[in-house]
Amino acid sequence: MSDRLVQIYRQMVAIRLFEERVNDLYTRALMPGLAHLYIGEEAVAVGVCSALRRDDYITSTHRGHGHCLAKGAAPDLMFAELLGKKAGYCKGKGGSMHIADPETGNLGANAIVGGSAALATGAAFSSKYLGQDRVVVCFFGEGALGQGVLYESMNLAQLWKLPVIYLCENNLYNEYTHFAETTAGEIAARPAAFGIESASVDGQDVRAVHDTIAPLVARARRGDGPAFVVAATYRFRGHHVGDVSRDYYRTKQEEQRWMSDRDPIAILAAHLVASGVADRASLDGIHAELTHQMDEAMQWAIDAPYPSVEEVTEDVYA
Amino acid sequence: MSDRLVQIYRQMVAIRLFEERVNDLYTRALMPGLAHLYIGEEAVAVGVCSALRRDDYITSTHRGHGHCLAKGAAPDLMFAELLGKKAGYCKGKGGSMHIADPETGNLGANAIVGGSAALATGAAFSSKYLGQDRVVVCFFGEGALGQGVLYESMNLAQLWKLPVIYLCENNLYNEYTHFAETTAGEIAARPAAFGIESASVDGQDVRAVHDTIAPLVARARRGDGPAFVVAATYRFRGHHVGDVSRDYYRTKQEEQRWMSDRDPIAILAAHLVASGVADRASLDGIHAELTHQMDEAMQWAIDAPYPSVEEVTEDVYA
Amino acid sequence: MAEHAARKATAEPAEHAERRNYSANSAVSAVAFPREITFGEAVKEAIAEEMRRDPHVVLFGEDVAEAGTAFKVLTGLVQEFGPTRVIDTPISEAGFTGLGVGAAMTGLRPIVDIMFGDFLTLVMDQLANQAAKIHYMSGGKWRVPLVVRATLGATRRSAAQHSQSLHAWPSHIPGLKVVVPSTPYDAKGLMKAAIRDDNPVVVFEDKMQYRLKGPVPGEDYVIPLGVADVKRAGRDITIVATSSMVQVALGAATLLEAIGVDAEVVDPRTTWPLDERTIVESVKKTSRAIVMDEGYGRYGVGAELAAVIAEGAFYNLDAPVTRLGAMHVPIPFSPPLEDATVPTEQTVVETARRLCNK
Amino acid sequence: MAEHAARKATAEPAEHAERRNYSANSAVSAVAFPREITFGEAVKEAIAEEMRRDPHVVLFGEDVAEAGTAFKVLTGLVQEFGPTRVIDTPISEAGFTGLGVGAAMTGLRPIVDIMFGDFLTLVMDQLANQAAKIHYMSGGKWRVPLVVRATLGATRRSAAQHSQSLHAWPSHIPGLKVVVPSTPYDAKGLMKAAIRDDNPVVVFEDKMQYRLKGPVPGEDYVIPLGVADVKRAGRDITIVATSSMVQVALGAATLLEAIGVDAEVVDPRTTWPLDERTIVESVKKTSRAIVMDEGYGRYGVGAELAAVIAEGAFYNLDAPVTRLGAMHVPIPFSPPLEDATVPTEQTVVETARRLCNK
Ligand SMILES: Cc1ncc(C[n+]2csc(CCOP(=O)(O)OP(=O)(O)O)c2C)c(N)n1
Ligand SMILES: Cc1ncc(C[n+]2csc(CCOP(=O)(O)OP(=O)(O)O)c2C)c(N)n1
Ligand SMILES: [Mg+2]
Ligand SMILES: [Mg+2]
Repeated sequence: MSDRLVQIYRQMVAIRLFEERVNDLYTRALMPGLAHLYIGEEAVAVGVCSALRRDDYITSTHRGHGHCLAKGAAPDLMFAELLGKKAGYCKGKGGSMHIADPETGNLGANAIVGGSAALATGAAFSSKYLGQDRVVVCFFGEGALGQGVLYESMNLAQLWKLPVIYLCENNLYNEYTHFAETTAGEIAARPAAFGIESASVDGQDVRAVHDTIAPLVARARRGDGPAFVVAATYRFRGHHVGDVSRDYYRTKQEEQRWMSDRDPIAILAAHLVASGVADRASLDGIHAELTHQMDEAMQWAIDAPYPSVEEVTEDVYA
Repeated sequence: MSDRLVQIYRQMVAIRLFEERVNDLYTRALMPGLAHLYIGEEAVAVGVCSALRRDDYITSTHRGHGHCLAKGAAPDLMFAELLGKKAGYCKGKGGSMHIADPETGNLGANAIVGGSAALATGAAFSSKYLGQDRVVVCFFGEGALGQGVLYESMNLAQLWKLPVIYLCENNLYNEYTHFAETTAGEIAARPAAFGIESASVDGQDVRAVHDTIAPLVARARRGDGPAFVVAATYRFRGHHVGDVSRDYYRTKQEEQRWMSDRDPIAILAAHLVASGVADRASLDGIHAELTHQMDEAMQWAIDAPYPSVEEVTEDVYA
Repeated sequence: MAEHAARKATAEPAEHAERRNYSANSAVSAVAFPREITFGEAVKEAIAEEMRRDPHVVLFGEDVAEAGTAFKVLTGLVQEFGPTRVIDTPISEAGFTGLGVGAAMTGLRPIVDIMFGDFLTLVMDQLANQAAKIHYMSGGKWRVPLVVRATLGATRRSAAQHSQSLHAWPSHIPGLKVVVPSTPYDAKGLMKAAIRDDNPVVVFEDKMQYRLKGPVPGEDYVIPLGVADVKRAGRDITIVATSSMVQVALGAATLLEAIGVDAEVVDPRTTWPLDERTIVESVKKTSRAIVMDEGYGRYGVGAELAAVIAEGAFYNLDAPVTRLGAMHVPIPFSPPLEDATVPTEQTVVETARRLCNK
Repeated sequence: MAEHAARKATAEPAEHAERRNYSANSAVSAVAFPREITFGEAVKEAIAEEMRRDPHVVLFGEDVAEAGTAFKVLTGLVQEFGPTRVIDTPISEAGFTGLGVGAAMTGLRPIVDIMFGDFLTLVMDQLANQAAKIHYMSGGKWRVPLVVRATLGATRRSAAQHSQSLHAWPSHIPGLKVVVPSTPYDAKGLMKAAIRDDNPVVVFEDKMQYRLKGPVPGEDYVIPLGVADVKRAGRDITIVATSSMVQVALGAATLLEAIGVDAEVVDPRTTWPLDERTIVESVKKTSRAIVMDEGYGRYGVGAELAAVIAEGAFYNLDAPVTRLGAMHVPIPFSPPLEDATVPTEQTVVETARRLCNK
């Protein structure tokens, strides 16, 4: 258990360090386009994936780096993809919003909000049809509650008792609009309307996330059907790396409160120390070690070559 | 009150007689294409529209003749449209599934299941924006619960407190499939998930329908927002006029039970007689009178001319 | 582009199919394949044979099981393969199409049934943004062996929302393949190819042709996607026709023969991949071309075929390529109006006469 | 059709816009309208002026109010017109587009904002089956004065689901009008025409051109839909270009001048209605044509323009019409790959040389 918690800690720190470097790459104009950072939400992806098997599936979103890393993606190949390099997970064709990796059961990040709801449900259909006991976790932000296909998918999943878990990351904002302006009623009532088991959890407490999701994963694996989890969280940075002046949609105080009181990494660190599982020094050691690894991974990606232009016409058809 | 009930009775009988003639037109090969009869469901449309003003709006469905007549459409112009005649409501361009009539607030029948959910919500938006106190009723079958746009629309209606009532006619079947095979959870829980006021009613009892909808219409008119009503009903005939052998999806006994015990016209007739509002003779008189009117309306439509071919290119753009 | 048209079909599908039947399948010798079945039966045979071959093939859509689809084309499949492989869905086109995409990525070969092609409007995100792009976006790591069945064609008196031929939309999107069979023989062979293909394939069936009869071999055969078929050889003019328009073109060719015009009828069979070579070679030979497609010609299949010919056979054309397609109006309900929107044998004959100065 | 291409733009919008700027607006004399504003400002001005003129004009979409859209194009509107007329919506494209259709039927003139044109995949039912057909299906009784704003264009490093140019889809559907402005001047005049139009109009803005500057008169003006604009007069070859490709065509025309090729650049400005006459007349004069559109040429805008020219100017063409469009692949993320998918000044120059044998 304690080892697992340290491992979980490592993963959260790894995601944090990865994303900080993504931001650097942007500000240093080394990264093409934009990226949506997961900083502040690490406990959700790590807590959820810590309850999954490597052969379980996930679908991810435009804010997907954390999901992919938590499911086992390699940072160097991730950096390479974000830079559009040939060595990247998608040969540079997908970029930040489309990391996909069959090896780790990653069906792919999706740049269409709600775009993976039906896909995830279909993967769950396969798992059941093929008599596998794989579970699928469909990550999405609360903004995806606006997409009708989510309700069509939940209805199908419940009717056919499919092993899929809809994981709603409520970080309070759809881009620059507060979710209260876009969401009528109670979020948890929506899956309930389809008879789907649902739960809410503090998305900043990785242990709570794990403990909430684990039994639902086991339940789905048993064949008892889908579930829905709302994780209350917050993105510490902008909607994307270019969203720097945010005063018009949220206050500095609000951001400060979350960062000082609700940082998922700090929260777990405090627990590890308090419970004597680790001391500050060992945690600092983890940071130093991972910092070194991430810097190397990033540099490797920076030095990696672009795909050759001929590749543009490859992979259109299988 | 009693006069209104007799008026309501007349409307239900009129719809029944209209639809029986539509079926004749089909079997006599006088009507192009197919039509979806409302026979058995008359109490829903009539009960609902009896609580509306002429300038209130409705949106209708592929099974829309009853809605249109109940909102005030003229049978002769309806027949003409069903036969593709120039004198029809849509100059013959729409046919059975697209009757529309600004005069009676009919925004149009829609052949896309769920296709009017967002449109109706938009009409409610106009009513509120323009400071009118018009209410919109969006009729749809329970099959439309499968369409995601319905949930997107309900969310918008509740967020913006729009005067729209979603009227779900649960006649137990989506075409040839029982709704239990297509609908997870409780229907009423779906609007509730968006915080929308909802009610269920016996769709065969026109007085119950009226009494359920009237306060919700008043509430919407006051500006207190949308509502959702599920009316339990049954189509006595096939999904469309060509659906004659139905044994593979529902039993003759089931049909018989509904027709003998739950005929909305017989139920109101019994009440009118029992309460002394009318006697059998006067009701028979109504039948005779309306039969004559419907026969004349139908014959007029049969004799009416088709549009001239040049009209095919008119009305594409306003 | 020419937009006038007279009667293509009667309101009654059965009779209609009979009428088309007589000029059907001139391409395949009736001697070679004595057995005649309908277009609908051919589609069902293809699906049934592939479901027997491969347990990963599943079918779902609205009323596909007991009802055998709204057009009663797949009756009997649920009895043979059971409700775990032939599945009735809610009326959730986007949801179950997307479900098909996810299932296709993870080991199955789903066939998704979209009752009317008009409802593709509801699944374009699942088709164009998801199915079509997943293989490419993932750098070739994920595959989407999905078949989407849909219908096209007017003159059924179903009005504007149930009569469209929208195959131009998916044809516009790289990553998708699009099949438009015109005979029972092609319908079967192309459907089998679509099911075995590792890419998302949209198959459009003309709902007015389900009762069209034609010779179909009993033994297993597959027609590769991207190979056009010369349905009738001729010297004077090339008529490139798709789906529902092929039988009309063949009927017109017979009428043209009478007035000494020898028309070649080329059926691309798939709009993507598109067999440009066969089409262009034919026009290089005849030096005149009509393209016929029941969709709107504007920004449609007719436009693509005309552009391909005008560029590829530029130095051989003796007259402008003429497009015949649905009139550019929403399909009206009223029979005399609806009939005016679809090209007919007469339209083709008049156009061909003009192009050949006969 | 030609599918090779080199660099169209840098990854950085601002600089990119500067670069395009220098060859901008050759059509309108800078003397006549001394004032220069950006494409984005022109769009905002058009909307603001129409909202002042007509209280029935309302605007809604995702992040359109305080955020002024994701591209920050409409900043300030909510301050002037308030949250009852400039409304942030949930991420429900189908829902709020359909809501716009219903509102348009009942007395308003809604402008619906679709952040990325790629998301039109989600609203095609509301657009093609509802908005486009309601006037016709109702026999002319209901009208849908709706404007849908969407974006098009690649090279923004946004990958396959945020880089498409899908204007061919609505252009294919009768009942819709489609606007593709290429300059600040056109963007303003066409947007005002779209808002005043009693039909559903889809306006596509090139997201890479928002910072493009050009002369725009302060006074009220409207550019009728369906009138092409000759952006540059020339004798030797006609380049029909739309939206983002117009500036590329003008840049190429300047380069061609150096090698003695005098190119005429025709901008249809709307794909429907389509000003065939101006296009065909130009080609009749020059006898050579290139059509450029950033969408996929296959079954796309390029196909329609090529077909129209090949038919209308058949007896005047000295060479086949050549289509230049997006390479027929999902748009890749990697810069060197993405840049290869879009036509550039160099592509045009090479193509023009070939066609003119220079
Ligand atoms: C269908 C669709 N509409 C709009 C967008 C543009 N968009 C990208 S992210 C985003 C906000 C998503 O909010 P949420 O789902 O809460 O995820 P978060 O960014 O908060 O993690 C929007 C509107 C999109 N990508 N897809
Ligand atoms: C989006 C869409 N999908 C499928 C259809 C085909 N269809 C027409 S009616 C119908 C069943 C509708 O059932 P329900 O909504 O319960 O209405 P009912 O016919 O029972 O009155 C179907 C599937 C359609 N018209 N639109
Ligand atoms: Mg969010
Ligand atoms: Mg029903």
